[in-house]
Amino acid sequence: VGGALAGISPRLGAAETQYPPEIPSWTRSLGPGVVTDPYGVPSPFEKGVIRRNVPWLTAEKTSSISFSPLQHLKGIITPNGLFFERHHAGRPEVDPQQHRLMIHGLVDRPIILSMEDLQRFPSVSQINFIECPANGGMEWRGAQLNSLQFLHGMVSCAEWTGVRLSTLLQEVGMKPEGKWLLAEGADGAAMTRSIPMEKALDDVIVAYAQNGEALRREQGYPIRLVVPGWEGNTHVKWLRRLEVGDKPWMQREETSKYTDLMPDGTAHGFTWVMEAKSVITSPCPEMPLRGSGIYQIEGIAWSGKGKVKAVDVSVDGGRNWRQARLREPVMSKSLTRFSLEWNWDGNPALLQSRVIDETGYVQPTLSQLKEARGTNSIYHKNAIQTWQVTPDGSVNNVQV
Amino acid sequence: VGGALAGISPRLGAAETQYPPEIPSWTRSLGPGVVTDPYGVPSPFEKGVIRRNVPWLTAEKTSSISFSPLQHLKGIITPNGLFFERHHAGRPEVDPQQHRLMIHGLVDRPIILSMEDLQRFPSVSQINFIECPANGGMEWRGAQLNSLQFLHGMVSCAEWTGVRLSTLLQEVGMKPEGKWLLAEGADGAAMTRSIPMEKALDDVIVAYAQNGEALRREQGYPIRLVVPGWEGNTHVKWLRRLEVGDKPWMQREETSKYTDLMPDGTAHGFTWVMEAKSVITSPCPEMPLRGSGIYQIEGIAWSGKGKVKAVDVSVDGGRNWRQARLREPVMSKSLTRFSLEWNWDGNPALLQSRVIDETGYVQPTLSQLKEARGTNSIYHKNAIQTWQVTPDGSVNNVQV
Amino acid sequence: ESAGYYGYGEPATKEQIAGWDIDVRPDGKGLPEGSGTVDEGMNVYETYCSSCHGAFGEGMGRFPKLAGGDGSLTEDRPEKTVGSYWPYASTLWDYIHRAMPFFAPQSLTDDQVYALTAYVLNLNYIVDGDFVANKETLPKVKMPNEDNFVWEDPRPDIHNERCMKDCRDTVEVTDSAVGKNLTPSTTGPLDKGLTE
Amino acid sequence: ESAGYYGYGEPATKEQIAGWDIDVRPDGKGLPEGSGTVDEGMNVYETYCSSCHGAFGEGMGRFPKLAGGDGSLTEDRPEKTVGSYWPYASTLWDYIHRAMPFFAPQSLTDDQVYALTAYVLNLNYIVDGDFVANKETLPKVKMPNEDNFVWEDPRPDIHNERCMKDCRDTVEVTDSAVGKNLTPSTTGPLDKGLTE
Ligand code: HEC
Ligand code: HEC
Ligand SMILES: [Ca+2]
Ligand SMILES: [Ca+2]
Ligand SMILES: [Ca+2]
Ligand SMILES: [Ca+2]
Ligand SMILES: [Ca+2]
Ligand SMILES: [Ca+2]
Ligand SMILES: [Co+2]
Ligand SMILES: [Co+2]
Repeated sequence: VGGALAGISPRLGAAETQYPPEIPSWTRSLGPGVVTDPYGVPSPFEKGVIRRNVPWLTAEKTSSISFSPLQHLKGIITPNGLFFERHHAGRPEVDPQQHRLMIHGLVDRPIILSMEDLQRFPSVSQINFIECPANGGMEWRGAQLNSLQFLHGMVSCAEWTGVRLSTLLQEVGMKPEGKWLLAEGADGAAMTRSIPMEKALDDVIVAYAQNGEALRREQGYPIRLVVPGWEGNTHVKWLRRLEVGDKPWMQREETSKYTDLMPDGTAHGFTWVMEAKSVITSPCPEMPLRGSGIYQIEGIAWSGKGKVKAVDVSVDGGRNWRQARLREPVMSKSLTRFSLEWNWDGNPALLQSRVIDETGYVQPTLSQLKEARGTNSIYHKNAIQTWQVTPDGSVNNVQV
Repeated sequence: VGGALAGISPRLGAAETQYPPEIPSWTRSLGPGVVTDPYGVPSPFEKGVIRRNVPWLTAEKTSSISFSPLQHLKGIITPNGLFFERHHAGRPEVDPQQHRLMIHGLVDRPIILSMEDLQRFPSVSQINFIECPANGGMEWRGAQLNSLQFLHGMVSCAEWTGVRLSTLLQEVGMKPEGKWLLAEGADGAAMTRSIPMEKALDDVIVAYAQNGEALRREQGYPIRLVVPGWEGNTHVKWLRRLEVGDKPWMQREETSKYTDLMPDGTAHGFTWVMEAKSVITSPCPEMPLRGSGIYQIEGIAWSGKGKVKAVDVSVDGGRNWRQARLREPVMSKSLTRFSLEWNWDGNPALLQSRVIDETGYVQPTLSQLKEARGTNSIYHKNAIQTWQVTPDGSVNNVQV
Repeated sequence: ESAGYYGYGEPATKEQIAGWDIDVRPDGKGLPEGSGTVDEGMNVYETYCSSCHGAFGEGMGRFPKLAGGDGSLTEDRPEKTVGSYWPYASTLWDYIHRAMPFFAPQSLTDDQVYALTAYVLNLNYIVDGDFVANKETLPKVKMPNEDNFVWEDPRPDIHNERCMKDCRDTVEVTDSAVGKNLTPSTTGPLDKGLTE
Repeated sequence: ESAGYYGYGEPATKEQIAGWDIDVRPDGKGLPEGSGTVDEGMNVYETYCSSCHGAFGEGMGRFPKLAGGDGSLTEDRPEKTVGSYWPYASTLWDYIHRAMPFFAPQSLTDDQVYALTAYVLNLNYIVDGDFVANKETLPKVKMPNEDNFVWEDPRPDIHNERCMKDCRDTVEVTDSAVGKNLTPSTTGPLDKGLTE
């Protein structure tokens, strides 16, 4: 082993391979030094790992969604740069020096807090998923999109740090008639949702940090509500105002939108909880199989009602199931990873996963949901996903 | 409330404030739409939140360190862009298609794995801190740097996903004489460390993901070792080779470096574990107090031997202590947050934190460490940090 | 701890609250002074709204329809509009005032918002052409679909046993996304949006 | 599961292993064929090494010293060099071969590395000027500081009780970072490195 005295790095050259027995060019040279990127970015080799949108879904990118690349993600933390987006009037550029949080209504001491003020209160951190209730909503009538990212990528998970609403409401002195809370954003949609006080005092936080650093603009910088386990839309971003009231406000997002239309013409409102759901992330349409052999079927599961208790996997379209291994840590209202070993013989297969949460709720099939709710309720489609495996290893989105 | 018919957004103007009762300009306009940043970046208002280096510490940025901005971080996850850096020959640009992991030595089946091969094995995720054993090492002889970032910023924490070494070693069929493992990097330093088999089979992983996405280049893209609780240097980055042997290799990094010189001229080698440590992150030199009143003293604690059991805080330089609140989740070999309420009367104070880990080990004072080890052992300075609070709210690094 | 224990921030003054407190409830709480007629609304609508929502609220491209769809909620393709779906008229005032026109939210006067509310209600045949919207009249407008809302979550509406073996007889693929040509690229650069 | 259960990857061939297996142990395992003299080493050293480490291993700026420091380990400012500190000669061959010269690692021939090893050992008066380094001679070189290493971790070396009240009498500030002018900026752009 060794080069020639004459030239430094004599084996460097365009036609060279970089694997054994060759010594790669990056081992025979110096890389750029520290603080080349004072704020780091992914390797250029990862440039395909990005949020993507579906142009035909929405009228404008300013009122639209982008999907997290679940096919590339590991573990339970979604890196901040890949957290899914949902804006109703674009992503405002809020100046944290000028931004304020007003808390008023049925309170003794209406106050205005600067972002510095807010960060002085006792804080908590919690790892919670956020899911848009429209996640997968384009598939009620049939299979449309052949991609994990577009089918399920409106869910992400982060460690949120902020102040409990209960701390803030105690500070302003809530009046006993205060039964509801209105949360309002500072974006162009001035996004609003009514939240019942019981939930507000339970586990809701005003978050200013996401995975250790300040919230990203796409997630509500400088502050947002985190309403663990509830519809993503309730996690009001760019939060500017909290009003305590005695009744819900029946805002546009809780009447015209985010209500579930049934086949008989009635509609269900205040369907806040994201019921338990799971999906196999590997294999998936973007990550096909490469020949028969041993695979670890892997995926994510979550429940808006608490912890994931178990996940089962079927390779025969739901006829038979085997319990998967849950990966630590299993936390309440957080993504949980599961996996199950599978020796693929190269024959066609229909892969499914099915979560059971700590309330005993078993993830339903799409047929069951359709029977109960028809095909026009848009939101809360937490049905079992079927991936069709073909002999060439391709994986397709199908319905059974 | 409302504008004038004549002009759209009539109240927009440079001299305007953006706080109540004014309606901010970002509420009266549309922001940019989704996928404006397919891979998101922090708000420009956060541009000061970056890794920084100390130019006088090292000869070259290619063999140097940068520090994580702990003063800005919340919770326990370090976002990938702010994870501290330590390179010995710069940050190589490794092509994951060409990169290989070779496993050989005292094994039955020496193999070469592509990155795709590696990702097919059963995987695990774990949240672990990594700390450079030289963290704070410039302060043995006296207080030098007046900054949390530079004093303690060589520790970060992430969710790592990868394959257990035990899985890989089982696959290659380790021979019974295999008592040590050599891990080697593909950087220009071809970084190597010897790791005893007991640790290797315990909780070490070959990681390919960090906080959900592919490792960053600064942290060893595409693969690195994660050796929970041990010296950062053992977590070999850009991992290319694992050799099983019957003796340690006594490489440069475990002889010339990362050994602890005692006052009598002897030196301690194989001092792998990072003993328990804690530091108050708020207030700190970068985050001074703003007038008397109630503060939450907050900080981080960790132990290479397992879980943090308790953290105590003193405001009188270690004379009296109060137990702090630990923030959930408390995980083994992970950062843990603590906080304690403090009503500052505006008088001078000396703040300290002291961690107790699950082995019962109590974080020592600097005087104790100096008495035991002198001032030339460089590494493993896990002493209690003292912050001096002056009446104007400034916070300074002092030694007592 | 009691209220004001921390004492951070500043008291919100009446004026400051008034500047930000824009929400309106079905009972009328939050509606300001002012008023607007259907005719006035038509003018404002033509200036600021019709380019996206169509001259008669029929929608444009994928911009929402504001009128029509009556009786469609039980059909195969329901059209959920202000008239066919929305339970409360207050929401219309509130939403136009806070969020429209899309490119310049909160730029309209309260009178304009009253007028637009009257106009959109009239487009939906909910109020007559001589309707004057103000804080007295609006809370009294009964929306046609109000009583079809159930404000309680009926879920869990599916109760499954955790069957492990022989859980179903046949499995038939009823639909597949293959060949539908609806999936944007999942590698390389982003697909260009159809609207750009 | 037994070895080869998953069967992923490819067998590593002898040739492939030889290309990457560069480590050398104190007992000489890993040392290749070849050899080098102190004189040859001096030439190579002048070409590739002296610019950073100085003509006689005395170091340059903050680039490491490679020679000297004998007897300094117990002094106030120890100088840890190959001669004064390193426990094994094999490490010198291994490290030069894998990592030096800094800007072009793994570019030297094995003979060159033997020669450099001989030269640096000679600079430290560990071997004579006629020393020939090869896989037989190197493992026999006894380094002066070898026996001062303890290869067992003596920690925990501090055993504290968890005292909560009146734990110490006086607290005196013995040193402060204030005014030392050593702290780079912690806001705004990065400080420019002194070496750039
Ligand atoms: C530039 C395009 C545009 C203009 C101009 C515009 N709108 Fe809209 N409007 C939208 C979009 C887009 C939405 C949906 C926003 C969302 O996704 O939250 C919307 C939603 C609405 C809705 C709610 C529809 C529903 O069913 O939930 C109403 C009501 C409305 N607009 C009224 C108006 C009025 C009144 C005006 C004029 C003052 C106006 N719009 C001007 C684009 C526009
Ligand atoms: C461009 C500058 C440069 C050149 C040229 C260079 N070195 Fe180095 N050398 C370094 C640096 C920087 C380090 C420390 C690397 C680190 O931090 O891991 C080092 C470390 C060393 C060490 C380890 C020192 C210790 O105490 O741990 C040895 C031995 C060494 N070099 C030998 C050589 C030899 C022999 C050559 C010529 C073949 C050479 N160096 C050429 C910069 C250089
Ligand atoms: Ca070649
Ligand atoms: Ca709902
Ligand atoms: Ca003004
Ligand atoms: Ca050590
Ligand atoms: Ca109000
Ligand atoms: Ca070897
Ligand atoms: Co060689
Ligand atoms: Co108004």
